[in-house]
Formats: sequence, structure tokens, C-alpha cells
Amino acid sequence: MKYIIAVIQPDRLDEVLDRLSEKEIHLVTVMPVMGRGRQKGIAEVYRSHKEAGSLLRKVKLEIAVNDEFVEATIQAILVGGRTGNIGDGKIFVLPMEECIRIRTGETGGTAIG
Amino acid sequence: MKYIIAVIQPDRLDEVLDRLSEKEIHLVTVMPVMGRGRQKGIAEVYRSHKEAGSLLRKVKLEIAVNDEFVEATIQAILVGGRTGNIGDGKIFVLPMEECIRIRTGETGGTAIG
Amino acid sequence: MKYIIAVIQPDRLDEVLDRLSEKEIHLVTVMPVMGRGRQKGIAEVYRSHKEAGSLLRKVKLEIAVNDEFVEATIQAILVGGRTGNIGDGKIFVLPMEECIRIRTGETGGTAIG
Amino acid sequence: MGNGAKTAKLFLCAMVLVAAAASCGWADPPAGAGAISSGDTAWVLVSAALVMMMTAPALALFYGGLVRRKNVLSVLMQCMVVLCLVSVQWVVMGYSLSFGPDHGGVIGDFSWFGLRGVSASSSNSYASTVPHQAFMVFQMMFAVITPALIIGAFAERMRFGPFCIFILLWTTIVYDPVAHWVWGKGGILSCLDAGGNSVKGALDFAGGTVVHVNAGAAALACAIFLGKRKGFVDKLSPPHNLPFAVIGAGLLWFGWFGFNAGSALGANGLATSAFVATHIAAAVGGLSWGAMDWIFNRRPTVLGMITGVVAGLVAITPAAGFVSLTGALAVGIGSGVIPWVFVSIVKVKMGYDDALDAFGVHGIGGMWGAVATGIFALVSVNSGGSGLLDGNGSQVLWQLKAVGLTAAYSFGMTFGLLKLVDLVATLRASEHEEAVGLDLTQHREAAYTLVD
Amino acid sequence: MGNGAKTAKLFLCAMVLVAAAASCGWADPPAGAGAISSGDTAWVLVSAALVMMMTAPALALFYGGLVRRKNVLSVLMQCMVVLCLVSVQWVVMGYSLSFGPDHGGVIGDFSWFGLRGVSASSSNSYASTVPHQAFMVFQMMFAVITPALIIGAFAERMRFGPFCIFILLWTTIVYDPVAHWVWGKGGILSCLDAGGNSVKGALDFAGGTVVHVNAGAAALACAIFLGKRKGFVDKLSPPHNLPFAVIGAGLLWFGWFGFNAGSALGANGLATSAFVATHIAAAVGGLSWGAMDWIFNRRPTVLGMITGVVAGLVAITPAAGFVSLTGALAVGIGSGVIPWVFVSIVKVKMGYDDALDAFGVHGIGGMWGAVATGIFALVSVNSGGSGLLDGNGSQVLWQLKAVGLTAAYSFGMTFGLLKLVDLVATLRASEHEEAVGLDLTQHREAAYTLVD
Amino acid sequence: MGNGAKTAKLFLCAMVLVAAAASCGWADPPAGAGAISSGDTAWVLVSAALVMMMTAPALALFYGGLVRRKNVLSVLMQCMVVLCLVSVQWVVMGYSLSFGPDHGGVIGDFSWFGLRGVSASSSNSYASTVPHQAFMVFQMMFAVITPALIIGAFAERMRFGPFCIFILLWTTIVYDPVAHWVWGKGGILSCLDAGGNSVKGALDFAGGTVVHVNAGAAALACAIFLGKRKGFVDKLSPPHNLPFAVIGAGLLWFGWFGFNAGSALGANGLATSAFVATHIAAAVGGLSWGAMDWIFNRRPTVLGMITGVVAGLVAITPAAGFVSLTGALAVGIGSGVIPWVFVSIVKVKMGYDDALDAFGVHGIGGMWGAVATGIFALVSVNSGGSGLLDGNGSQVLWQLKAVGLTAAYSFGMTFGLLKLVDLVATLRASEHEEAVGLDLTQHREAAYTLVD
Ligand SMILES: Nc1ncnc2c1ncn2[C@@H]1O[C@H](COP(=O)(O)OP(=O)(O)O)[C@@H](O)[C@H]1O
Ligand SMILES: Nc1ncnc2c1ncn2[C@@H]1O[C@H](COP(=O)(O)OP(=O)(O)O)[C@@H](O)[C@H]1O
Ligand SMILES: Nc1ncnc2c1ncn2[C@@H]1O[C@H](COP(=O)(O)OP(=O)(O)O)[C@@H](O)[C@H]1O
Repeated sequence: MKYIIAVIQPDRLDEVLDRLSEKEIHLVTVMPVMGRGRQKGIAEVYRSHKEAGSLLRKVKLEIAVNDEFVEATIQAILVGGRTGNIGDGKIFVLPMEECIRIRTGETGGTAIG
Repeated sequence: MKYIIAVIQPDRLDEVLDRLSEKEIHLVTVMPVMGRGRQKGIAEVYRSHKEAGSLLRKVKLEIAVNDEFVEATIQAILVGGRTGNIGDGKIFVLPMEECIRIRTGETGGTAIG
Repeated sequence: MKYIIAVIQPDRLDEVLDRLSEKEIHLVTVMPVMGRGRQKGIAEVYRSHKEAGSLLRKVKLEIAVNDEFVEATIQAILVGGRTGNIGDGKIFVLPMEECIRIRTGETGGTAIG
Repeated sequence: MGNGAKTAKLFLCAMVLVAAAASCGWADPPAGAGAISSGDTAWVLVSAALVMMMTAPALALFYGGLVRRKNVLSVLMQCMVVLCLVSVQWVVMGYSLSFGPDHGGVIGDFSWFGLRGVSASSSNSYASTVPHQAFMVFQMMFAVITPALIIGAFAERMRFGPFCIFILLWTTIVYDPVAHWVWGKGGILSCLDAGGNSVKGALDFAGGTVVHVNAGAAALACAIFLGKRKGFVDKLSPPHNLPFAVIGAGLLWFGWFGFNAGSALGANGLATSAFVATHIAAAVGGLSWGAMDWIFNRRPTVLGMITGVVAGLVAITPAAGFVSLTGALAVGIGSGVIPWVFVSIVKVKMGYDDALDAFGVHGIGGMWGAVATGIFALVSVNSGGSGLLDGNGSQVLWQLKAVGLTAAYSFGMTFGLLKLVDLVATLRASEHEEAVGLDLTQHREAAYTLVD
Repeated sequence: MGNGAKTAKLFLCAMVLVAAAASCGWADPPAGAGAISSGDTAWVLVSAALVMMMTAPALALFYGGLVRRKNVLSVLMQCMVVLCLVSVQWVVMGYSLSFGPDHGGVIGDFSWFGLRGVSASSSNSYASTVPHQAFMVFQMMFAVITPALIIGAFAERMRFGPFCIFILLWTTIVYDPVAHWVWGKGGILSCLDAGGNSVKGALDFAGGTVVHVNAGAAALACAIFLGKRKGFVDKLSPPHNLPFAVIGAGLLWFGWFGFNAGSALGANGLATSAFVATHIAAAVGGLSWGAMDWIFNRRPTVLGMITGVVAGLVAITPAAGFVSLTGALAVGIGSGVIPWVFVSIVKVKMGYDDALDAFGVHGIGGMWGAVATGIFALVSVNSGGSGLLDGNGSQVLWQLKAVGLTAAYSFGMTFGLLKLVDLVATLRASEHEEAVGLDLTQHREAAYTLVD
Repeated sequence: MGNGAKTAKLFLCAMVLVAAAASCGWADPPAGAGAISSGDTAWVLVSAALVMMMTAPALALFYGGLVRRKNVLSVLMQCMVVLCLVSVQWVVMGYSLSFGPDHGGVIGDFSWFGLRGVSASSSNSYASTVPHQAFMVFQMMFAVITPALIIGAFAERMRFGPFCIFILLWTTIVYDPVAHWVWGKGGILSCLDAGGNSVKGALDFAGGTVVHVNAGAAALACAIFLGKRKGFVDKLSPPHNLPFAVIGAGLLWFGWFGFNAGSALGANGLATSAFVATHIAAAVGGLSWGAMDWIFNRRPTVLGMITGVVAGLVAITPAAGFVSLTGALAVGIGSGVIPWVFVSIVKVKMGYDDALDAFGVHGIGGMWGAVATGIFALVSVNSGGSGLLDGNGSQVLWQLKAVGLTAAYSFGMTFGLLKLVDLVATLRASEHEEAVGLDLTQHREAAYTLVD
């Protein structure tokens, strides 16, 4: 089982979610984040004071999947999230040891989906 | 050491925190997230335009624990978070290699609590 | 490759980001969280009703790095984040198996930076 | 929710009918008496606009900021609907029932149904220097805000359909008679007999009893009838947006000048005196509540300050046109202390869930204000009222009578109406609806996006 | 963006010139006629302040709450800039072009350039009981809000520099003539001939045609010209802050009393009548839209309610001073139903992206109101206007003529102006600017912090 | 914090005493002279309400939106407390000290203590057509907003208890005398001698010197005395909620019509002229600041626009009733340019931490306005004032004298008072309090929930 974390552009979220659905990956957790990356932040200016302004709004997705779904998940995110511009973001794959469904107490591969 | 991630219903947060405290698990990080799961989102309607509306408000907890606390943590979340309805959420257990307390620089098992 | 998670005091963020930059660690994802730790929360009072008030505002950083950067990252966070008071927070190091840059599809160590 | 949609269809049809009905008559009303003053008319119209603004956005924000994120829209919606619904009820029959020709001191009648005979150009003896319709529309805003105040009691757990029905019944069966008792010519508590002559009666300059005691008692009934929110008292999130509540309080204060000083029905010395008294009571109410917080809870809180300000405004409402500076200061101190004690101690002991303290602030504050009016009213301020300090102790009894009668009637009738409506359509949101929040379940909307 | 900075330099220079130019003349204007009434003046000044408040913060909030987080400042900024820019244009020449001496029924002239001859102390025959400048400044606020309404159509995708140029051209070339046609003495649609005598013309009490149909038609042109936002229609985030939109709607309602009842230009029976009609149409508009939502979308929504309220206010605007309660109720029902159908069904079929329904609400609502005025105007309410119900069917034709002419002129000219401006500076934000959001790309600011 | 609670107890006791004290006298005041005009009274009361609204919620929002999330409530609280505290001080003695019988041109006295002799029904010669109390309450709102403006300088780092003491001292020892100098009969800078006859003096129509220069100089003293916030200048988060600041600015603009046009103390030509001048200066101020941003920072910003608008309003305050359109345009341009240069360049060089630019905008803007009044005042606009353009160069000297005296006195006394208060109770929040935020540490509240 893997825990996949992806940071994407906010306006690609709907697209990525759709692509994931197409591959039968329905369960996702989403949250707003700020990111510092290669994409240059736009320096904000408040009453002529320039902010460092290195942080940009991004969206983070977290998806726990069984091993056989890892590739499909990555592909879906790549297809949905890619614009080809700097700032498209990253996918991180972490190992996961256990998954439990709170409602039923089920564990492991069956709990994940 | 494990890094436990749980996604729960927002209104179960206080209950889960209490259950965790009872088991002497005090240190927790909490954040609001949106989740797409089996629970059908309620389709929002704005001026007769129906949103896809698949994302629901959830709360995510992250708890780093020593191995001997894993079971207790999971149990506390299960007891506090379960309503028996779809949407109760999941617990994910990830391996963790190191933990450092910023204040003291302590590492490992002693830093965790 | 490691996935480093740090929870710090909100007002240390700028400092930590600067320290990280100095060590050539530019890529970071940041988000606001609430934390329950050893630092006693301040009990809020609303119309004489005291809240449990155990949750305090914190900031979470997530940084994916190649193994050789782990130490530098931790040091930067320790230096930038430490005030010496309870509540300074923690650093968690998780193993990471893969990293993919969405824009190019690159993977592994080259994708991380 | 078929019920709801049906109710909605009924709305639409009813309004078409009302439009049709109103179309007979109204056009050229028999002239009243008294020359229209442009200054007084400007003042009354501005005041009416200010009081309208108190319901939305002021009260809506004040209440909306105090609930949880998932219910804020439901509170805003309830305020908007009360504003719309009661306005229509008022022109159709509410005004006539409240201020129309008296029947036994208890209620008006349908003589002015659909504003028949309520002239836009000439005045009525209720307010002899402004058009009759200006008086009517000013009074409308009071009828609107009263049920809106009750929302605070049942916030976060009432279903929307039954809410609408309840409000419509409540304004007709509770507000209209009570307004008639106190303000209508010939009303049992009124200072005017059916012929418009001055008689002994309860003093209520701008609605301490009619609006606040009335709404407060109804709020208590609602809180008890609907029961506690899940998680009450210790597992409830704090106010989701206190700045909203502060904006709301600021705008309420602003609007209250229309409410109280506007009740002089002219731009004159009485309006000025009421304006000053209103402002001072609000300021002192805020300071006193803040001081109580500071002394007993170790810190003065913003929520405390604005609650005290509102309590001060509530308490000065019946008194504004009757008391001097001394009275205003005294009313202010009392309204920072008495509701504070009630909300912080008594309420907690009683254990009911009045979500936003509609009873604690408006009910208790209104009662204090009504009694204080009986104590501090001075003939030197307003020849129409003298109180205990002027040696007229009986006025206090009149005030108590008005408060008692109104509170009892309002509490009892509200309870009855809730039971009635509950038979037709369950009032209380289901456990699931409450957990998910009223915004999504009742209105299919979310107040804020998390991501974009 | 060198273009932008250049425009900015031009601004500064232009303003210095204007100040210099205005300095010749103006000082001691030839006195008009009519005694100034302090009550009427108080009312008109308050009304002007209220209408100013409608553009910022009311409309700004209403619109700003409905867009995405990354564009909210751009909408607020556009409202502020319109307010500033058009105010200056108005005193320089807009007022003169709109209300100055008539030329062929089509436009005023430059006689009152820089307010030359527009007295602050004596009145003009447009409003005989208030200072001429009070009338001027009241009218200014109408000139301001009209282009601000159009913002709803092109929200989230127009670059800021060209926007400023467009607004300045639009107010001069579209608003000023249309205002002259309908309200100027001698205007082709006006009820006053060049000598100020009553003649047959279109009825538009407070700007149903001049403001709403005009802005609505321009909005449609903008939506079509600029094209759809990326992600339209299914990949767009919902309103980022609905409570803001509700505050905005509440304040719009409050301000609209100045808009409509202020248009009586005095604190009198007519103002009172317009006040009541305005309030009732708003209330019924809200209820009707809510009912439509409930019936056809299963739930009444807050956004629906406030949209209906605004539609009701839009539709009653031309009618406020001409119709009785019946008319107001009818106008209200129509404005909850007709724009609802348009926005929910017709617009969807047509497929253009009018981001915040500026055409659907103001255009369609304004048209309905204009026609309804022709139907429901009663001489018993206002001797200056009779409609179909009074047996004067020809009034409906006048109304249709005014709507048709205004809509056609506004739509055509707007399209032309957009093309023109687009030649000089691209109107549409680049794909990247749209993705990152206008706040950061156009203004280097973020509306909210995420962390601190 | 025992200190705080003790202060709070003192509040409560003091207020009871005040109520008692005020109860002797006041009742039936000796009548003044002049017939009350309902139109003028309506206008002054509305204006007083508008100016009250400027402090809360308008200024509170403007300031509150610009600070960090953890301090927003502390700013709102400070605004509310100033409003409450100064209102009470004013009726007790502030009004008497400011406008009561003159003593040596420096200060009034306690003749009108507790409003003794300040009639609600008859007028005083300060304003002969409205009740004396209406004038008093209108002036009260100026006394309220002045210290509230200073909050911008020490935002995010002042402890609440000492803040309260400081404000009370400041309004009594700084505001009241300065108001007397400029507006009181016989004041050293006043245009009225002790007998009420016109004499040479400084022109300050609505408080450019009394309010803005005064508050600005005090703000500078506070910024210097309290020192920099931790993280200043590069590690401070940007404004946490700019839309709040925009709402605040919009409402300030709206309220400023009461501030400036209300200062005509009647609904007449002068009010109209002041209304127009106010509006135009605000608009041009916004445009000019926007243009400066565009030229020198590459993008026009929303924060810049609204800062310019406020600067324009500040600068036109002393001039509103004295200048023509030309003057208003010139004042507006200057107030977009001069404070911009100061805030963007001079302040940065000087390096003090005036958190929200209270000195930069109100101090500098107020000085510019005061001088500009001396330049652009025209007898043709107001027979009471002529400036350089009218050939009366000495007026500029009077203006400079007023500015200099006020700024010096205010700066010096403020510094002294801060030192004094600091001896009793530390003004500056501890490092820990500043890091956690004032909301939690001073008030035990959080503005927003993160989760629910
Ligand atoms: N190594 C990393 N650790 C944590 N977050 C990262 C890392 N690399 C990228 N990110 C996140 O992804 C976002 C996009 O990265 P960026 O470098 O701008 O784009 P790209 O990957 O296309 O070059 C960043 O804003 C940051 O939030
Ligand atoms: N595999 C997963 N990966 C990421 N998040 C998940 C996953 N499964 C569930 N979640 C999170 O848990 C929430 C609840 O899941 P849901 O399927 O609705 O409930 P249940 O587990 O009771 O069937 C989801 O909204 C989502 O945020
Ligand atoms: N074991 C843990 N699991 C998850 N979050 C933790 C853990 N320990 C600390 N945290 C986070 O770090 C924050 C600071 O921790 P705290 O115990 O207050 O400080 P310190 O580490 O200086 O004693 C907490 O509020 C919490 O958000």
C-alpha cells in the first residue's frame, strides 16, 4: 500500500479529480497549501513595501492506494495536472503499512477503497 | 515509530481528541481538509447551476507515535470517530524514521511525546 | 529520499524559510494547522463559557529531499524554528519511495529539486 | 422536502392573490389631517431605512458570525426570509391588525387590509407630520426585526420549511396583537385610548416590550421546545467569525439611532434626546459588560463588549424618549450587569440551549429596560411620561404589567405555535442534517470554499 | 504594462489640467429659482450618500463574494475605480452632457463644463427645492453605479488597464446620452420638452432603463466579446464567500431607498410611496426567486433569495414613483420569476459566460420593470404617469421604445468600444494571468493570507 | 492582570458615580435661542449617526483587515472601547471642556459638566437651527474617532489595560483643548471670539487640524515610543483580509459625508458644496495614489486606491466648506501624491514602525489639507473664509500656525502621557504576547476557527 501525495496548481484540481475517477480512484483527500518552488512567486506590494512573496497557492492531494493502483494514480495526476509550465508540482510516493476504515474497522487492502 | 494519519468527520473531532487524551496521547496536529469518498457529496446549487459537489468537509489528524502506542491510537480514533455512517473516514499508518523536538534537539522515541 | 514534515510556530515561518534557502533547499510546501502539544493552549472564553482551548495555531512544512540533504534540512529548521520555549514543535522524517515532477515526468532524485 | 416545495408554490400563488386583492381599493385614500413636514418625513424615512438595515445585514452578521461555519448561511437566510415575509404580511394585514381600529383593546381589524386607506400623501394621527405610509413602513421594520431576533435561540438546528410557517404565524398571532396592546389606540396597555387621548398606560418608547421582551420570551420557548444542539455545551466550536459579529454590532448600533430616535416620528428635540440617551446607554452597556468580564473572567472580550452594547441598546429602547442622561447612564450600567449575570450564571444553571442568547440579551435586557423606564422617566424630558423618580410609582407597576403580560402571552403562544407547526412538519433538523450543517442540507450551498 | 503606467501618468496630468480648467468660472453662479427646503435637501443628500455606498462597498461585496478567492480584489478594485473615475468625469463634463441644454434630443452640451453655472446654493428646475449641486451629485451616483454593474459580466478575466479606458469611454459615449434621452429636458424619450413642459415620453422614475437596461445590454456585449472563462461552465469553483454577497445585498437594499425614494427629489408623499413600493418589490422578488428555487431545484438558496431581492429592486426602479401596492407586488413576483427563468434556462442554452448574471438580473429585470411601469402606472399615485391599467395603453409602447432603443444603442456601442479598446490594449487577461488570478497579476496583492 | 481587573472595577464604580452626579441638574435647561429646523435637525442627527458608524465598523474594519489574523480582534476591540469610553467622557466633561465658556483661549471649563444646561430642545449659538444636544452629540463623534485613528500606529503590540488609561487621558488632555483652540468660542486659533463674533483665525471646516493633524502627531509619538513590532520590516505577514479593509474604506467614505457635509450644521447650500468637494477629493485622491503606484510600483493596488481615497478625505476635511471644485481637485491630487511620497520613501528612511500609517495618511494628509485650505478658500463659496487665491496670503500663515501648534502640542503631550502610563502599567506587549497575538493574550478569543 502506498500513500501518494501530490501538489498541483489550484486550477487543475477539477481536471485531476476527473482523471482519477476515470481510473476508478475515487477516494481522495484535498487541502489548500502554499508552495515555494521553481515557479517564481509574484512579489506582492503593500503601500510600496515589497513582500518576499515566494509562496504561491497550491492544492495538495493525498491518496492511499493499493500497490497495483499506484501507476494508474500517478498517470491520472500527470495527465490532469500537467500544463507544461513551471509550477505544475510534484508527486511523492510514501510507503504505507496499514489502513483502517473507521466505520467498519476493516483493515488493509479492502479498507483502502 | 509510526506516523498515523486519520481523516474523520468534523463534528467528531472533540470526541476523538478526548479519547486520545484518555489514552495519554496528547500530541496531535489537526487540519481542515476536503474529502471525496464513498459518502456522496451533496450537490450544491448556485443560481440553478449544479456543482459536481463531490468534496465534503473533513478533518485530518496527524499523530506521530512510538510503536507501542499505535494500537491505542487507532482504538481511540475508532471509538471517538465512529458513527457507523458512510463518511466516517480512514486511518493510515505510515512508517517514520526519525523525530526531532525543535526546542531541545532531542531525537527518537523521547522526542515524540 | 525522505519526506520531512515539520510543525513550527507561525511566527517562525519566515525565519525557517530563509534558513532553508541558505542551505539551497528551496522547495517547500506550507500549510496552517492546529496543534495540541505540551504548550498549554490558552482557554478561550465566549460569554463566560470557557472553551477547552487545547488547540493552538501552528504551521506545517513538508519538504521532500534526497538523503544527502536530510541533515541540512533538519539543521535549518532547528536553527530557524527554535525559540527555546515550549511549543517550538517537531520534525518528522518519513521514508519516501518515489518522486515525480508533473511538468516533465522526471522521477527520482532529479525530480525532487 | 415535497412539503417545502409545496409551501413554496403556495407562496407564489398567495402573492398573486394578494396582489389581486390589494388592487381593489387603496388608490385614492381619504385624506388624513396635519401638514406634512419635509424634515420630519426625511427623518422618518431615513430611520425606516436604518431599521431595515438592522435586520439585514446587521443582525444577520451579528448572529451569523457566532455560529459554526456550516450553519452561517442558514442564519443569513433566516434573516432575509423574515425580512421578506413579514414585510409582505405587514402591508397585507399586519399593519391593520396592529394599528387599525381597536377591538376590545386586544387587536386591530382588517379595515386597512392591503393598505386600504393608508395614504402616501397625508398623515394619520399616529404621526401628524409625516405621510401615513411613512409611519406604516417605519413600523413595518419593527415587525420585521422582532421575529428575526428569535433566530438566535434556535440557530443551527431548525429546518427551513417549518421555520417559514412558524414565522408567518408568529408575526400574525403574537407580534400584531402585542403591538396593538402597547401602541395601538385603545390597546389594553396603551397610553392612547381609542379616541387618541392620553390615558395611563405602559411606557414603551421604541419597543422594549413589544420588540425585545416579546422576542426574548419567544426565544426562550423556542430554545426549550427544540432542545439542545448536539455537543452542547462542551463540544461546540466557538464563533466561526467574530469580526462578522463585530461588524454586525457596529451596524446595529448605527441602525438603532433610527430605531429609537426615529420613534420620535420627527426631527426634533425629542429625537435628539432619544439619540443621546441611546448612544450613551450603548456605550455604558459595552463598558459595563467589559468590566464584568474583566473582573470575573480575567479578560475583557470583544464578544462581551458588543454583547453589552447590544444589551444597552435593548434596555434603552423603551426609555430612550423618556429619560435624561442620568437615566441613560443607569440603564446602561444595568444592562451590562444584569444580562451578564443572567447569561454567565443563571442560564448555565438552567441548562437550556439558547444558542446566541436571544433570551439572555433581549428578554432580560428588555425587562430591565422596561422597568427602568418606569423608574427614570421624567416629565421634564417628555411630558408624556413620568416615573418613580418623578414620584409616580404606579408607572413601575404599569411597566411590570406590560412585561408580564407580554412575556406570558408570547411564551405561551410561541410554545403552542411550535407544537402546532411540529405536527405538520418536524421543526428539528435530523441528526444527520445537524452534523452536516444546515447550509448544505437546507440550502444546498456552502458559505466558503476551502480551496479556490 | 508600460501601457498601464503611461495611462496612469496621463491620469495625473489630466487631473491637473482639469483642476486648472475648472478654475476658470464656477465661482459665483447665476442664481436659479425656487426656495431651498432643508428637509428636501437633507433627504437628497442622504440619498446621494446612500447611492454612493451602493457602489462601494455594497455592490463590490455582492460581486466580490461571488468570484473566486484569487479574483476578489480585482472586482473590489474595479468598483472603486469606477466610483473614482466616473465621479470626476461627471463634474468635468458628464453632468453637462446628460442634463445640460439639449441638442436635438440626443445629448446635452458643454455649457456646464466643470460645473460652470451649477450652483451650490440655488436650485435648478430639475429639482426646485434643493441646491442644483445636490441634484447634480445625486445624479452622479447613478452615473457611477451603472458601469459598475457591468463588471459582473466580465469578472475574472479583464485586464485592468484597458478596463479603465473602456469605462471612461463607456460612461461618456453610452451613459451620458442615454441619461439625456430619458431624463434630460428635450431628450427624445423624455417626459419633459426642452422648455421643461410635460410631454408624452417614457416613464423611468429612478433608472430602470437608464441604469439597468443600459448596463444589462452592455454586460451582454462584454460577456460575448470577452468569451468564456477557462473552465466554464463545469470546472469553476463556486462563490468563495457567500456571506460577503449577502452583506452586499443587504446594503444594496438599504441604499436602494436612496436610489428610488431619493428620486422623488424631496421628502414628501411621493418619496414615501416610492419607498414602500421599493421595499415590497424587493421582498416579493426575494420570496418569488426563493419559491422558484424551492419548486424546481428542491431547495431555496440564499444566493437565490438575494438575487431575487436585487431583481425586485431592479424591476421596481423605473416604477417606484408611479405604482401602488398592487403594482409593487406584481413587479416583485415578475422579477422573481422572469429573470429566474432566464438565468436558469435561457442563458444556459445560449451558452455565453455572463459571470455574475449582470444581463440576466439587470438587463432582463430592467426590461420587465420598464414594461411593468407602462402597465401599472396610476395617475392616482403620480399625476405624471398613467399606464395600461389606467387605460393608457400607449404608455407600454413608449416603454418598449425606450427599452429597445437603449438596449440596441448600448449593446452596439459597447461592442464597438470594446473592439476599439482591444486594438490599443488587449482586453482579455492571458491564460496565465487568468490561472494565477487577477489579484496577483493585475494588482500584486492577495486578498487573504493562508497562514498568518 | 490584576491591574486590569482593578481598572475594570474602577470603571464600574466611576460610572455609577457619574450617573449620580449627572442626576443633579440637567433636567430643565434654560432655553437658548433660534428656531429649530426639522430639516437641519434631521441632517445633523443623520450625520452624527454616520460619523459614529465611521469608528465602528468602518475604521475598525479598515484597520482590522490590515493586521495579522492573530491581532484583528484587538484592533476591533480598541475601536469599540474608544467609542464607548470617549462617548461617556464627552457627556461628562469633554464637551464642556471643548465648547464650554472659554478660559484664556486655551480650554473651556466645567460649566456644562454632565450636560448641565445643554438643552435637547432649544439651540445654542454654535448651531442656531438644531437642538444644542444635537450639536453636542455630533461633535462627540469627532472626539471619538480622533483617538481611534491613533490605533493604527501602535497596532499589534499595545497591551489593553494601559491602552484604556492612555485613551482616557489623551482625549481629555489633548483632544479637548485642541478642539477648544480651533472651534471653541474664544479659542486661540478660532475664528470666533468669546462673544461669538468673527475674528481672524485658522480655518478648519470639519477637523483637518483638530482631528487629523492631532491624531497623526500623536500616532507618530506612539510609533516611536512603542518601538517596532518583532519582524519589522521584512518578516511581517501582509494584510490578512484586504476585502475587510475595502469594506471599511467604502463605509468611511459613506460616513465622511456626515463628517464634512454635516459640519455645515444644516441641510443647505454649504452642506451641498461640502458634500461635492468631499466626494471629488476622495475620488481624485484614490486615482492619484493609484497612478503613483502604477508609475512607480508597476501596478495599481487596491490598498493604494483606498489609502488614497482616505488621504483625499482627510485632506479635504478642513477645506470642504471653503473650496470650489478646483480646490477639491487640487486637494485630491495633492493627497494622492504627498502622503504617497511620504509613506513610500520618507517613512522608510526614518525607519519607525507606524503599523498602519496613521501618521503618514492622517498626519501628512491633514497637514496638506490644512495648508491647502489656506490656499484655496474662496469667499464666493463661504463668506467665512478666504485664502491665497482670494489674495489673502495671511490665511496660509494662520493655517501653518494651527498645524504647528497642534502637532507640537499633540506630539509632546502624547509622548509624556505614554511615559506616564508606562510607569503605572507596561504599555508594550511582552515578546510572548506579541508572538501568540493580542487576541488570545489580551482577550482570550480567536477571530476565526480553522476547522469548524
Ligand atoms: N521537494 C519538494 N518538497 C516539498 N514540496 C515541493 C517540492 N518540490 C515541489 N514542491 C511543491 O510543488 C510546487 C510546485 O513546484 P515547482 O518547483 O514550482 O514546479 P515544477 O515542479 O513544475 O518545477 C511547489 O510550490 C511546492 O509546493
Ligand atoms: N484511499 C483514500 N485516500 C485518501 N483519502 C481517503 C481515502 N479513503 C477515504 N479517504 C478520506 O476519508 C473520507 C471518508 O471516506 P468515505 O469513503 O466517505 O467513508 P467510509 O470510509 O466510511 O466509507 C473521504 O472523504 C476522504 O477524505
Ligand atoms: N507526536 C506528535 N504528533 C503530531 N504532532 C505533534 C507531535 N508532537 C508535537 N506535535 C505538534 O507540534 C506542536 C508543538 O508541540 P509542543 O509539544 O507544544 O512543543 P514542544 O515540542 O516544544 O514541547 C504541537 O502543537 C503539535 O501540532
